[in-house]
Amino acid sequence: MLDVHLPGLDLKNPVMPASGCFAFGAEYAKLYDLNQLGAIIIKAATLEARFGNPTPRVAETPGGMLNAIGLQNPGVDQIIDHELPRLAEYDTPVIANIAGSETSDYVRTAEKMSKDPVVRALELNISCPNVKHGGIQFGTVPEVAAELTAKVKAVSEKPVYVKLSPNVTDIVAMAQAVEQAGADGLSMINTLLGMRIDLKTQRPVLANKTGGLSGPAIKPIAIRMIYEVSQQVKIPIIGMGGIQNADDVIEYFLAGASAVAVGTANFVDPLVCPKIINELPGKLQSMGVSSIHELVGRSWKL
Amino acid sequence: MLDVHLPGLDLKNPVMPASGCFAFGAEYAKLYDLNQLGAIIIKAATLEARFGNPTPRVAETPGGMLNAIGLQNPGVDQIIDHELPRLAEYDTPVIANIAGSETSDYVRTAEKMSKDPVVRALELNISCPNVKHGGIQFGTVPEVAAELTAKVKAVSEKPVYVKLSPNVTDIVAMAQAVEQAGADGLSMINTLLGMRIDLKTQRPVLANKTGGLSGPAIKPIAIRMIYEVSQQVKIPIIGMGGIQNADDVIEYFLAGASAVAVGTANFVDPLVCPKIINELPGKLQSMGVSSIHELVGRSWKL
Amino acid sequence: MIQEDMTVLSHREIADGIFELKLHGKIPAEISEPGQFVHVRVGGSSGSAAPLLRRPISICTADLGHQSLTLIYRSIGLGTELLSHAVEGKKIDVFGPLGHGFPVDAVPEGGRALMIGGGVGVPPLFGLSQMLADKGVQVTHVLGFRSEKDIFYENEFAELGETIILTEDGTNGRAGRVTDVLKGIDFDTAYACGPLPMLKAVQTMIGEKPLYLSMEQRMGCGIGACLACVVHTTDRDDGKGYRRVCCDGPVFRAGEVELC
Amino acid sequence: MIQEDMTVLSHREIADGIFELKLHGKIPAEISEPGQFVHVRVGGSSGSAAPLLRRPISICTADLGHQSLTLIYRSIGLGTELLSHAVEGKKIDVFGPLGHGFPVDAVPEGGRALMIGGGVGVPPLFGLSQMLADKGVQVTHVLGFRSEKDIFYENEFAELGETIILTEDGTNGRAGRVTDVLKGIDFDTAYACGPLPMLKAVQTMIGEKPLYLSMEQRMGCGIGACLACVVHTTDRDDGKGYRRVCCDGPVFRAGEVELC
Ligand SMILES: Cc1cc2nc3c(=O)[nH]c(=O)nc-3n(C[C@H](O)[C@H](O)[C@H](O)COP(=O)(O)OP(=O)(O)OC[C@H]3O[C@@H](n4cnc5c(N)ncnc54)[C@H](O)[C@@H]3O)c2cc1C
Ligand SMILES: Cc1cc2nc3c(=O)[nH]c(=O)nc-3n(C[C@H](O)[C@H](O)[C@H](O)COP(=O)(O)OP(=O)(O)OC[C@H]3O[C@@H](n4cnc5c(N)ncnc54)[C@H](O)[C@@H]3O)c2cc1C
Ligand SMILES: Cc1cc2nc3c(=O)[nH]c(=O)nc-3n(C[C@H](O)[C@H](O)[C@H](O)COP(=O)(O)O)c2cc1C
Ligand SMILES: Cc1cc2nc3c(=O)[nH]c(=O)nc-3n(C[C@H](O)[C@H](O)[C@H](O)COP(=O)(O)O)c2cc1C
Ligand code: FES
Ligand code: FES
Repeated sequence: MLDVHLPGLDLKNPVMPASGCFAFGAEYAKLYDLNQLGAIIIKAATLEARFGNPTPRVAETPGGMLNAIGLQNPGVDQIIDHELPRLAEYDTPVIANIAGSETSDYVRTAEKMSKDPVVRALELNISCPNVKHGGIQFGTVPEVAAELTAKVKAVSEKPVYVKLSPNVTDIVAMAQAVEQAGADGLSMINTLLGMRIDLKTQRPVLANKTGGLSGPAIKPIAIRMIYEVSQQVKIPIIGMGGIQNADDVIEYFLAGASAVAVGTANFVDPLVCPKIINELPGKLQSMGVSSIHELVGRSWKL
Repeated sequence: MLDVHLPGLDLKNPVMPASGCFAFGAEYAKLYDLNQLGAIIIKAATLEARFGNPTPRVAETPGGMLNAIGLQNPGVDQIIDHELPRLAEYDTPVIANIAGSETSDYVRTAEKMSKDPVVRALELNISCPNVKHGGIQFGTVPEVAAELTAKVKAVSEKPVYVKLSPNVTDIVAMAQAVEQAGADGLSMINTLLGMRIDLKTQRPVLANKTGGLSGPAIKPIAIRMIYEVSQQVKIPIIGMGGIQNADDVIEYFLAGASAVAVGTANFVDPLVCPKIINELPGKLQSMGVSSIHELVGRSWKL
Repeated sequence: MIQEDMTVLSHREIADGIFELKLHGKIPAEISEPGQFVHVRVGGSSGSAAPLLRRPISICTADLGHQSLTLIYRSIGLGTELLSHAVEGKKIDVFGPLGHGFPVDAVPEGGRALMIGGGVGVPPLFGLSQMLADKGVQVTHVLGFRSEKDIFYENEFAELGETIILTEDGTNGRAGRVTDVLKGIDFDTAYACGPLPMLKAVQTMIGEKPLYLSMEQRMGCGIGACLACVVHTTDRDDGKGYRRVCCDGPVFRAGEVELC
Repeated sequence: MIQEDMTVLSHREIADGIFELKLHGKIPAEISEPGQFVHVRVGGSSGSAAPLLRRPISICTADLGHQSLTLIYRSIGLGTELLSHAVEGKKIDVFGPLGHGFPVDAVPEGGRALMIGGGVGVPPLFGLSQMLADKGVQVTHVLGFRSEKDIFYENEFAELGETIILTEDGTNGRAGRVTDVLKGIDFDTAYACGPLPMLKAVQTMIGEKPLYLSMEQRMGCGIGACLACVVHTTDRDDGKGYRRVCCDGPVFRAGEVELC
């Protein structure tokens, strides 16, 4: 009923923690069995270790939060040596999110990561708004995104899902460009660029000044973008942005997503992923749906 | 303490209802004296009367709402004949929001509207996401926006504030383009394009499918955009997006706004505008600020 | 039309998921007609962002002497579910009274009025019926519910006049819909409130006689400023071509606006 | 580490804007050290969107027998203000215990411990002091507050050992800051919790002797997954180069991480 089958990913259910909101699983593994999850999208990996941005790195906003972690991670080699072996113990597929400042960083990171047997797919993060060089550019110009996608596809031994930035005028053009460049799927959406100013200090709350807006506040934007893109591309979409419960998951499927990721909600309720997975069958039953796959894009197919 | 002076607008305070959220003032005039307001931005006027979109036209979202009114209005002539005379009774300046499908519509509407003595400034709505033709295009391509601005400036007898759409990759480029084309000021931001799907009908809640997202949810995006733009242009900015109280107003000033508009919050609390205006002096006093103008852009000037 | 924090006098579940909420404050004194509504903000504790918008609920009855009014609502979604947790003594942010209600004078002296209600469209008819009965009008009520468990105020209505209860599943009263029983009833003026399909069917059946309908639409402001709640007029030559349910309505004379 | 809806046993204002909240549930049984914290979700009624994130609050004391714990917090912003309205019997969504607390064994048998607290940094030191006093350690407390109205638990601390109260404005106890009185005090191990400038000053004054500091950082997850709460290690050769306040801390041995 809940199983979904996407390039490289045979998932027992379509719910996975979003990149950067679950690290490499070790912390949440203390709270529940990670085998319950459809998949795990791990924290962005870069070629070299990065410390990221100074703190404060998070700020709350109405119905959402801003983050400017800045791609902190131990580097691809450390991740392969120290984090992935632990995840090999689970029968939950791992999707590796990869990021970089230069095309060559992305390509080398993708190459290494895609060779690891634990990794079933790559999520190409062309959209992280919190890094100074590269990053954002890759995510806002269709040609640049397409070129990067093609180069990563050329070296990757696993399917590549391109994670799109919502901070663009024309999301459909971005999606079509990376589809034509060979992307196997899309992840939508990354965070929206935002800011909060502290009235006491009179300066931005985040040390990095701007940060990425996530959480329920952005859900209508994500739904709209997936609704638009899913009608114009043939590759599947992993939907994300503000998902908090099973109803939200169904809304994403109706819009056109074929799987979903849950980010910020993990911080609000650490057990949210298994809770959603447990709620879904009942919801589908009450809708008279025998497989969640039937719901994909129904809002525009009907 | 609260007075602000912008092109065409000498305001006793910087708080005004946002376009489309206050119609032409008659309804809220039953609740309080409109003379309390800094200014009034009236509902978008088009050359001909429009009925707008079918209903439902609004939907609630976490921390925000979607609307797809679709520029319903009686047309510029009716507004000049039947709505503006009533507003002439107040000593509160009127800003006329104008919209259109073609450049020629905008130009003729602007010309007529700017001649009315009650109108002190025009707000050029190049960003309404809810009209099928024109509209959105004007708001997302810098050259197109600049051309429209120049043509409207050529006929307008009053200063022109260009209202920017947040649905763009590069808001600074948009702002600079219209500044160079002669805009006297900017209004930021209009709504973000969003969607909500009804789980019962499995279709978009809005008859128009997509709508404009407003309310507290979008405040961090507006603040970020104003922070960025105010550092790159010399013309003043009327800030808006999710303002609910005096603290929000101060946050907008710190980001770089020189005045603010309150939209959605009028629906939540019909008395919100006078409440904010009454709260502001105390807030400024506690910050040791003698004129609100001192706060403009402090978050990046400090 | 004022906005105030009203105090909860009592709150109880009177049918399955249907609540009767009595509130105390200054708004009752402002009410001019039965069928007006209030716009309620729920869960609006300081800084809370959701639900953002107010919820329109019809005024069921108002008691000027006690400065109180009664609302009857179904807990059906985010806002009404939150509202259902309100406890006695708590304050609730209410804006009203809003809109135009049922014209009480549309029934001739000593005449007969027919009230047709469906589900949570029934509450405003109770206040209307009270006022009509008070002025000596003979009232008949035809009230449709889905099932026995959804019925409320049966006795209260019966005290005012003849009351025909229908349930769709036949678990109480007659089985069927309100339109099944209208044929035989004699009246001068009819008033209806309920789901759109019911209003349409009633309008078709009533034909020539005066009929007033209370409409629903998704709302923003509730006072006529945002144009969220418009309906087309049937008269294509009407100057405006539309009406706002929140302030021109929610009650319209049958035929004034399109039912869709 | 569990997430549960704890029941409010009692809730009272014990100083100006400072509240003592006793909660009942299963979390107390999981506590391993004083100085751990809980992550509290406030105003989280169904579907409510704000405040979205949880708020970290130190555990002041825990009572295993009564399955209860005590929090002391200052109402200072959106979340804590909402929390201050919680009433007896109400449920509150709590996640914890989280992080590593103060090492109780860092004081030698029969030794002397010095506790230095500032403002709402004082609460976790009370639980720590109770445990130390229980094992026969001689405890001294140096507690700084802004003004007389901000002082709480003065008597409770005095019952455990010598207690020096300071206020910045001299309205109670000695006028001045905690660092003004540290010179003369003899101790084996010191523990500190309070604002960053205080921690820095204390670290400088204490010098060589063992000192443990409890840090604050803005948090996302509270369990080590989001990397919101990192601090640099002082040791540039440290393998990771950073610590997470939420799970590696909040208590660190002085010198382990940068105070900035
Ligand atoms: C003039 C008027 C009078 C009404 N009187 C009553 C009454 O006396 N008793 C009663 O039970 N209900 C009444 N309703 C319907 C009531 O407003 C909705 O049931 C309620 O708004 C649902 O809110 P929710 O948050 O529980 O549902 P949700 O579905 O979560 O609401 C989401 C949004 O849709 C709007 N919405 C949902 N359903 C309706 C609806 N039917 N009409 C208008 N807006 C809707 C909500 O206001 C909200 O903005 C009336 C509606 C109108 C327009
Ligand atoms: C480990 C730890 C233990 C703490 N123990 C206590 C305690 O025992 N008593 C007490 O009164 N306070 C304590 N604090 C501080 C407390 O977390 C903040 O006062 C509280 O989060 C403020 O929330 P707010 O919504 O009222 O303020 P707002 O300013 O509205 O909060 C906005 C956001 O900033 C965060 N934030 C604001 N101030 C702080 C802060 N000082 N530290 C971390 N995050 C902050 C909030 O959590 C929230 O995400 C502790 C903080 C940490 C990190
Ligand atoms: C703290 C935090 C860290 C994140 N780190 C990453 C990251 O490393 N790579 C990435 O592609 N997205 C990252 N994201 C974005 C999320 O994966 C997700 O796309 C976004 O938050 C929207 O989903 P949500 O609203 O459910 O959080 C991060 C988000 C948050 C809140
Ligand atoms: C119901 C509604 C109608 C609106 N109509 C217009 C309009 O006619 N012209 C315009 O420029 N903006 C219009 N807007 C956008 C607002 O003026 C404002 O830019 C936006 O809502 C953000 O502010 P807020 O979050 O305070 O609502 C409308 C917004 C709403 C909610
Ligand atoms: S709800 Fe705004 S005009 Fe009716
Ligand atoms: S708060 Fe998430 S790692 Fe510490």
